Amino acid sequence: MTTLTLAKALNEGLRRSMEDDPKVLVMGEDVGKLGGVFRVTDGLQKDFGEDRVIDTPLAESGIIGTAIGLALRGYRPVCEIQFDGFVFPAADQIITQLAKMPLRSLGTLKLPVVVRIPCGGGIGAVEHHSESPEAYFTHTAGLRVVACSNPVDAYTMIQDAVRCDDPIIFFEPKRRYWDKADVDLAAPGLPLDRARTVRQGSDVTLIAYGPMVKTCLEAAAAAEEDGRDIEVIDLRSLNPLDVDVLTESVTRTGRCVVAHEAPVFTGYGAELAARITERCFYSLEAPVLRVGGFSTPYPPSRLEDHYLPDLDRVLDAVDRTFAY
Amino acid sequence: MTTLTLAKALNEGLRRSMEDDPKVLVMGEDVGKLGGVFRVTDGLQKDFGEDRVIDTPLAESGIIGTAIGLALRGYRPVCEIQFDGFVFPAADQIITQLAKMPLRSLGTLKLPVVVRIPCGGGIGAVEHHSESPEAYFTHTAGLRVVACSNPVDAYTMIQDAVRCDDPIIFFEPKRRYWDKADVDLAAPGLPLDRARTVRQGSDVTLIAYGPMVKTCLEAAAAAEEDGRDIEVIDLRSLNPLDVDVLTESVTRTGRCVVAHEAPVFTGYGAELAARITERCFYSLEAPVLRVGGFSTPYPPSRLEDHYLPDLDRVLDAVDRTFAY
Amino acid sequence: MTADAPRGADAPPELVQLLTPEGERVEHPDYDIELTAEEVRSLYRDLVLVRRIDLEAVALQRQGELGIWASLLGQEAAQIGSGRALTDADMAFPTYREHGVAWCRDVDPVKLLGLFRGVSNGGWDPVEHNFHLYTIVIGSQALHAVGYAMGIQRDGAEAATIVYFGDGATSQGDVNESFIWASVFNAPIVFFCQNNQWAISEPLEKQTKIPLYKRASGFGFPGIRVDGNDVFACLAVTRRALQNAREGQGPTMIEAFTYRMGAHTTSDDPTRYRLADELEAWKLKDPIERVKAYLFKNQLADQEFFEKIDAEADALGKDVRSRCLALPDPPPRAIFDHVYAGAHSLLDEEREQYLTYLAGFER
Amino acid sequence: MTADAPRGADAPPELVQLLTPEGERVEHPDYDIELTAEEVRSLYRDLVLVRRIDLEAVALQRQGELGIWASLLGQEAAQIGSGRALTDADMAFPTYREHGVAWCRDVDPVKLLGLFRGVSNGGWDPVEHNFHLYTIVIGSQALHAVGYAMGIQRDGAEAATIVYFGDGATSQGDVNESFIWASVFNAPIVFFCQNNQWAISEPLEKQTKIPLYKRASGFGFPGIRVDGNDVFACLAVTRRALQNAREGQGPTMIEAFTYRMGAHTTSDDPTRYRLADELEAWKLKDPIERVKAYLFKNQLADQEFFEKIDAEADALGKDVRSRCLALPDPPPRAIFDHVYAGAHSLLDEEREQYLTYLAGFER
Ligand SMILES: Cc1ncc(C[n+]2csc(CCOP(=O)(O)OP(=O)(O)O)c2C)c(N)n1
Ligand SMILES: Cc1ncc(C[n+]2csc(CCOP(=O)(O)OP(=O)(O)O)c2C)c(N)n1
Ligand SMILES: [Mg+2]
Ligand SMILES: [Mg+2]
Repeated sequence: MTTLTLAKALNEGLRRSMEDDPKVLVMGEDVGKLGGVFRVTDGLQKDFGEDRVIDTPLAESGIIGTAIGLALRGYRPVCEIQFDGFVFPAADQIITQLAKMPLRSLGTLKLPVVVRIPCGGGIGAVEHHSESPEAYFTHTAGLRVVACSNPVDAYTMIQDAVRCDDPIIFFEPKRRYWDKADVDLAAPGLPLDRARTVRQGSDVTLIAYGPMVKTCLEAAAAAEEDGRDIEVIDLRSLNPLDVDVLTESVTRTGRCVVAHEAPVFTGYGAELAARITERCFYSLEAPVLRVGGFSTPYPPSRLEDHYLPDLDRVLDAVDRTFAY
Repeated sequence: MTTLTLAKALNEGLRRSMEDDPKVLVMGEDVGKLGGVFRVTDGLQKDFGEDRVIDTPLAESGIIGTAIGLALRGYRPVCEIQFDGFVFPAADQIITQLAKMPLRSLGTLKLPVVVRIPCGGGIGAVEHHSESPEAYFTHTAGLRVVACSNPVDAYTMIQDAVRCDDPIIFFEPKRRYWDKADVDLAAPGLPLDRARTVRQGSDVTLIAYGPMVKTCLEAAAAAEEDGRDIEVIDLRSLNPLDVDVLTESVTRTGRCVVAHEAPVFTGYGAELAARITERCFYSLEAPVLRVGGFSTPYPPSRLEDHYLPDLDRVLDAVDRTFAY
Repeated sequence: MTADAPRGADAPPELVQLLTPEGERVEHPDYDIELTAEEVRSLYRDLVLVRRIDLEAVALQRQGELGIWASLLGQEAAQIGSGRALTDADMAFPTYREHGVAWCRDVDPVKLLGLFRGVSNGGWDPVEHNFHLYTIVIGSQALHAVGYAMGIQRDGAEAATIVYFGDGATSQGDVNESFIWASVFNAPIVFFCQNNQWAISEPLEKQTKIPLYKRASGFGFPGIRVDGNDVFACLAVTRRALQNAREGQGPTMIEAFTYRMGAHTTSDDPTRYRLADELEAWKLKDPIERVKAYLFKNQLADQEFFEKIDAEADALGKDVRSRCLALPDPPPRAIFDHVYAGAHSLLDEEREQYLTYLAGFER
Repeated sequence: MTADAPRGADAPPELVQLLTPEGERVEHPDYDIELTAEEVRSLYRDLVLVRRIDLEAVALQRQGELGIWASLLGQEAAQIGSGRALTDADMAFPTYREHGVAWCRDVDPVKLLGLFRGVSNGGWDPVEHNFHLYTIVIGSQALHAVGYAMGIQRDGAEAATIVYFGDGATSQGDVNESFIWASVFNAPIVFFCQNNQWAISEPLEKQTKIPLYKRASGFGFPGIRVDGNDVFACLAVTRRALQNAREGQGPTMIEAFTYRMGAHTTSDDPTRYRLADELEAWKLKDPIERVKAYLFKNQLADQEFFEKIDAEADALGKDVRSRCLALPDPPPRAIFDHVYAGAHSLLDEEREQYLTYLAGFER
């Protein structure tokens, strides 16, 4: 067991991936000498050289586009997008090329590209540094989309993502980078596409992923004091979705709240609500309620505590499901 | 009354907008002499000159980026994206700039930019020419998103869009461009953000927009023969959503099916299902069911009839809501 | 700094040319090339055969057998010249009009037709042919090509990459980013721009004020303009650029100055935006006629040879046609296959549901 | 074609310079300028005051009053020189470090601080100041600026546009597309690139192999490299380029060769990636010291003047500080306001729900 921050767990996972497979590359802005603005790639260039840890020109389309080319040549690039809000210049390469090329080739080509995106708010940053763009990618067929929430998962999920033959968007919860946990570096993780019930409960199912998992666990702990028994599920994989775990839980609890930082409107929570309702229609005592960002751009940081769903807003939604 | 195709109705609407306001510009690839690949801008350059109808270099980011600049200088650009699949190089300009600049300026700046996107499949085209990217934009706060389904709406909606001070993504149903209708060129339209009930019914509510409205009307007509009375709603505006019309209808019918061409997973239909369920929980006899594209890239054209929801698939979903 | 794009008959001065439109061999101080009679005849054959495939495809489209077709008419020399400069180890990234390059890479023409017929979005194995899939989103393959070239570098391989794009594509951010990447990483790549003077209805002036080959200078690598209707010059210039790339001298941009003789695609109507006499002027510079004239004049081929090639072309056309018509539609399940390399619960469920639904109709 | 980016002490030969680091006035055949003593003193004052604002902002960040700050230290001459070249009718598009240009456009410095404090994502009225909002997505404002310049053209106005971006930004597709648009439409725009040698931790070689000002030649318009630490040269070169633009001569790219003396932002730690002696070499080229030396040597200002300016700077610093601390947090409803110009049912509902929810806590 080693105590690691989430950022360091990713760093260790990447290091291990690079040791295991000489085809694994790391690329992005400032990932080399600086080790990335969050130090997730710290020390990798020193140990694996500039050919494997590549400081790129400042252009996200270029990062993903050349990563695709490297993958076509047999490499396994792990790309860093410096902040969530800067993934959009790469949207075309991700959506029209990365996601669609395997099918276009009738399976001849594999594109094992990992796109790492530090995501979410809560760090007092300026515009474009606090966004949650997951729904743009979960709606893009051909991509897998995952989100880690804690150091233990971060360590195995990044390695599993690198090993996976499909392109993956890998969301990292920015404000949790410095959270610590004991990580067993030898223990295998849960398969990449599986959700985890992080807290058992019988009254209501709370679904989250990435940075909101911790908030939901805190909410559940607070609710316990009021005698409410909340089950919390950490999705881990957003596409594909481990829907069976959700169905089982909601069938049991009859109530469900989903929480994310992204705007609620057409957000990922809409899919959860719609799908769970299809599956658990007769078990639901209340509609699946969603807690999330507003239908506004992410606000300036002095207002972000209002925008980010907190314990109170999550519990307010839980309460509302009991009002039905 | 004049009989117009949908494409021609848009053309007439644009012409009128340009006549009414000298600040209105049209810009895009091949919009000038050629009149656009679908001839929606036919004849406009001849009549309004090259300064107002601008054939641009081949770069979508450039089109939207310069349109933003023109709007900042007081112009009202109407941009054409040649095909749905080519909007992604402009994703960054649309999502991080066009959508967010008004708020960033605390309302000092208005960005009356219209982004016209011919969308959807069914025309036997090659890759990237048949997509339905609406969910990417409905999830982007700061944008308005509308979709016309017929010549009458096309004519007024495009004019309303040009007059609107907010940026608008304007979806045009490609395979309906040649549909004809009688258009009263003097009649005002329904406000841009309002849905229209295009067929009254009492058994189930069918919600669609753009190209699927016609399919749904056909489905409703076919169902009538089987004695099933389907209400069909044409959303027209996807963001904002005219949710009251939907709530009223579903409260009455107790059943709802939503249909679109885009993949179901995290698609716009998820929002409809989630929101309607929140509003109409006690009235629903069955979960809101979704009919749409699969979680795959748009297939090669010889398979598109399988991918596109047709009358049978819509009615199959209707039947399934009655199985609850 | 005015537009320098004579779309008419006059060749701009800086053009590398080895064979005049009249079939005269000319010398060039930097780019000379020795070609045996056999090699020239072989190039001629390539040119004729790819034109024939193209004609057949246009006809098939007219008859409703293809959804659309992007004709290479007029661009045969640019494609065969550059395509024949490639070694087996080199990798090519096409746009969507590179049927001539595909021919050089031994891709079955019927596979190209399949894409335009709508039976697949790709169709051939890019690894088998070292010829990537057609890319329809203008310019995006330029970055793939540079990334691939960076992979070649890392492998220490003796190979280069070539990427094809049009004059219109030079306006895309991706193409310009690919110039930056190539220059910064000194990647073994050749940017082969077929300047066919038009991007659908837009003439070159809508993309640039100066000759396109000069773009390269802004990024720190050489740009060359070659007569794109001269197969010898295209071969010579591309061969040299590829060799430079393989030897670690970094990227080159080649602007093949040519002309799109047909419509943009079969859906397009060029009479709406361009004058017939432009076309007439370019007809005099036909890429095939000049090789034929050269072979004739120098008695490197006789009537019998030309007839043989024509017969071969006819046979090829027939073969392509019949195999195109025989192309089966893919089964519905093909929608779902190969979207992911591994299992994917959502897709697997959708596949099963849809196939069950379909089976319901058969009952 | 090797990297030509002497980040050390030696000025590259092609640099336009009018004032040496030692404060000597030098002649330049193309870019001379006459400046009265009053004008020079005024430029000096600008330089000192913006540096003082910047220092205060860094201090405020250290004390937790700003979330982050992007310091302009070392780039004062590039910004004041170019900023003072603008007429009121000209329009400027900044990135996020153009505090000196903002100063020239009469934007209250506290508004800049507000953005970095997190009270708004903008803060000033771009129309009032003809100074657009800061743009954080690297390079995207270059296209806005060109579009704006196309608007000026259509208005037939006597004005130009200037857009600011860094060396790193030159790699973005958008910036290159903006070069194309500007060239094709002959837009009245000046591209002002502050090459401060670094894009966070990445040295210039990661963005280009050749001097950046040469990029312009690939797009068909002139590029000029100016000593970015020489306020006279920056003023002269920018003034000329703006005038050319206003007169219909199209775009110019100016590369202001300068140095980021501080960290990328207050969150950055440059000791991880660059050597201290590079910084030392550049300290000798300080943009303020050379103007001071010039004023002194030529007896255009005395000790009293310098003291007066320093006192003014201190007062300004204090004022900025106290007004920054007094900046109120926006009310929660500001999240919803101005997202749309018109009514928006969804947003209106969310606003109401949230305000009701909040009110619940007050009960
Ligand atoms: C990103 C993108 N935008 C628009 C299109 C539509 N389109 C297809 S071909 C074409 C013109 C291409 O011109 P050019 O690059 O000169 O190539 P050519 O067709 O002349 O070979 C356009 C605009 C596209 N395929 N991709
Ligand atoms: C599209 C985008 N990608 C990444 C970033 C993160 N980022 C902020 S500043 C910066 C470096 C900018 O360098 P340069 O253009 O030279 O400007 P400078 O900061 O030196 O003034 C980066 C990578 C960003 N803001 N936008
Ligand atoms: Mg072309
Ligand atoms: Mg810089």
